[in-house]
Amino acid sequence: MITILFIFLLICSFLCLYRISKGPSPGDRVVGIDILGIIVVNFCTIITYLTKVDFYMNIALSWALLSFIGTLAVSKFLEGKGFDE
Amino acid sequence: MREILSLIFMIVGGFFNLFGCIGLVRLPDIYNRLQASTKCVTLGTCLTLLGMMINGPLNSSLKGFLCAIFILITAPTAAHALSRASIKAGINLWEKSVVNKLKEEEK
Amino acid sequence: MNNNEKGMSIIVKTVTRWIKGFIFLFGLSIVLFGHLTPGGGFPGGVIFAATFILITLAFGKEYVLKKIGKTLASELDSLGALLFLIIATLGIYFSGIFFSNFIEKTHPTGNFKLFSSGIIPLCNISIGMKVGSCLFMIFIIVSVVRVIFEDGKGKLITTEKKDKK
Amino acid sequence: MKRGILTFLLFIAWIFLTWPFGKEIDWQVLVVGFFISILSGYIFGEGFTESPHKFFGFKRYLWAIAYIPVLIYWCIIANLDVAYRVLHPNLPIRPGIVKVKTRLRSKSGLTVLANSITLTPGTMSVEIDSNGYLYIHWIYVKTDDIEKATEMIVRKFEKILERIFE
Repeated sequence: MITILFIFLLICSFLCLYRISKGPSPGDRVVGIDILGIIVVNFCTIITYLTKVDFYMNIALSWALLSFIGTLAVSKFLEGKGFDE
Repeated sequence: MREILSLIFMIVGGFFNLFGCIGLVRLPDIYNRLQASTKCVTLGTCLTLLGMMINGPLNSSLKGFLCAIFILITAPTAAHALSRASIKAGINLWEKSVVNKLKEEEK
Repeated sequence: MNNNEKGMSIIVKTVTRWIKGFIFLFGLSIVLFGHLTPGGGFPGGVIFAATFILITLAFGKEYVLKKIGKTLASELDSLGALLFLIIATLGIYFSGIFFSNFIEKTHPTGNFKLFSSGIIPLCNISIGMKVGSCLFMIFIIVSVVRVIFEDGKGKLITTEKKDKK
Repeated sequence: MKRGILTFLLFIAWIFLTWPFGKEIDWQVLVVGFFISILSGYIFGEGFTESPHKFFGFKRYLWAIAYIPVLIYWCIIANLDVAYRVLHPNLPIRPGIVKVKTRLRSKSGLTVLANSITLTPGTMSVEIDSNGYLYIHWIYVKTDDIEKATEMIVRKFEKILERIFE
């Protein structure tokens, strides 16, 4: 069962990579990167489920946080403002 | 019993993730893509975390709870910021779109 | 719809207001548990810097420069480096070896607690201060200072100065 | 008082993050957590909330608990809806941006409303106005009238959110 789940998540990652490489506008690429960040959280969760070791959840939290900040920064850049205003 | 329940939740979460990513590829426009992928991937991740929380040590269950709340708050916010920035950057809607109140207001 | 508003939209501002304290607490926990779990001074410092970068992105630079100015950031930066050096030098004073662990440790086979590893948490805290304030200063300097060209020669200005005029 | 509220919430988050009540209570973690939650509550406390007296109304918590099943129900409906639209070979979509009006005034209420709209069937909040107007991207536009769209999108959350945040 866990193997099926891994295969699903791998397909998800490759679909996101397709969108990142193909996307016509910069916004499309950023959507792909944002979704890929949340897929990584899924991977960390499954590894926590398999190994019963709790510090993989720390990695998941940090990854979600940094992905959120990166998306905000790129969207502010697309909006046409500087980072400081 | 708990193992079977958690496996069911995780498989359903994986299906929702897959639907979100198929939507990311198939839909024609950045706004539609953002909508489908944000909804599906958020609920799929929360279901995967719930499956881990049911059958896991207490430490990782509590951290998973915090992670689920964090993703429920931040993923819609990131989608809102990105769509607003795309509107400001002048990326148009799909050509078969029906109505655009935002553009009518600006005229 | 008003484009003159500082920062991003109201939703991003409110979410930032809610979660900034929790992000800072998460960074502190990564620094303090650096000897028990993966993490330590550098990742914790990056998360400290990420908190202030998030506030700068959401609210604009006045809000964050009022709270932690460039002088305070550089003072924290120097203080972190100095603390790290003082801890290392105290090792020479107590046992004759640079960086020796002079605080008593519990036995490695016992239970690992928060204060069971001597000077390693203190080193982690000083590295976290150093890295966090230094990354924040890099971000502020890159985003605030701009170069304008007047009459063919480059001139370095900051937008802080421009606001005062 | 704002700082006190944030300190309390941060201490709960610290206990969730590092569960100290294992076989025996780990007092070192508790004491360190108390001090660092005071520290970060002091640094970030003043901007945390704008109206701290709303934290002491007991009825608001009951309504907040009642809000969770509503959100979960609409969330699952939204995901099935997206799955239907994505897997259908003809892509039955008719997108557009509509305008709705809300009665909520407080910033927290507007934020929760916008995030809930993003998670529910076929809608995503794009732009927010200072007068209480929201611009919604709808994947299958049924009407472009303001009143009808408000009735269909916003009403189901607004009735509960008014009791929580106003």
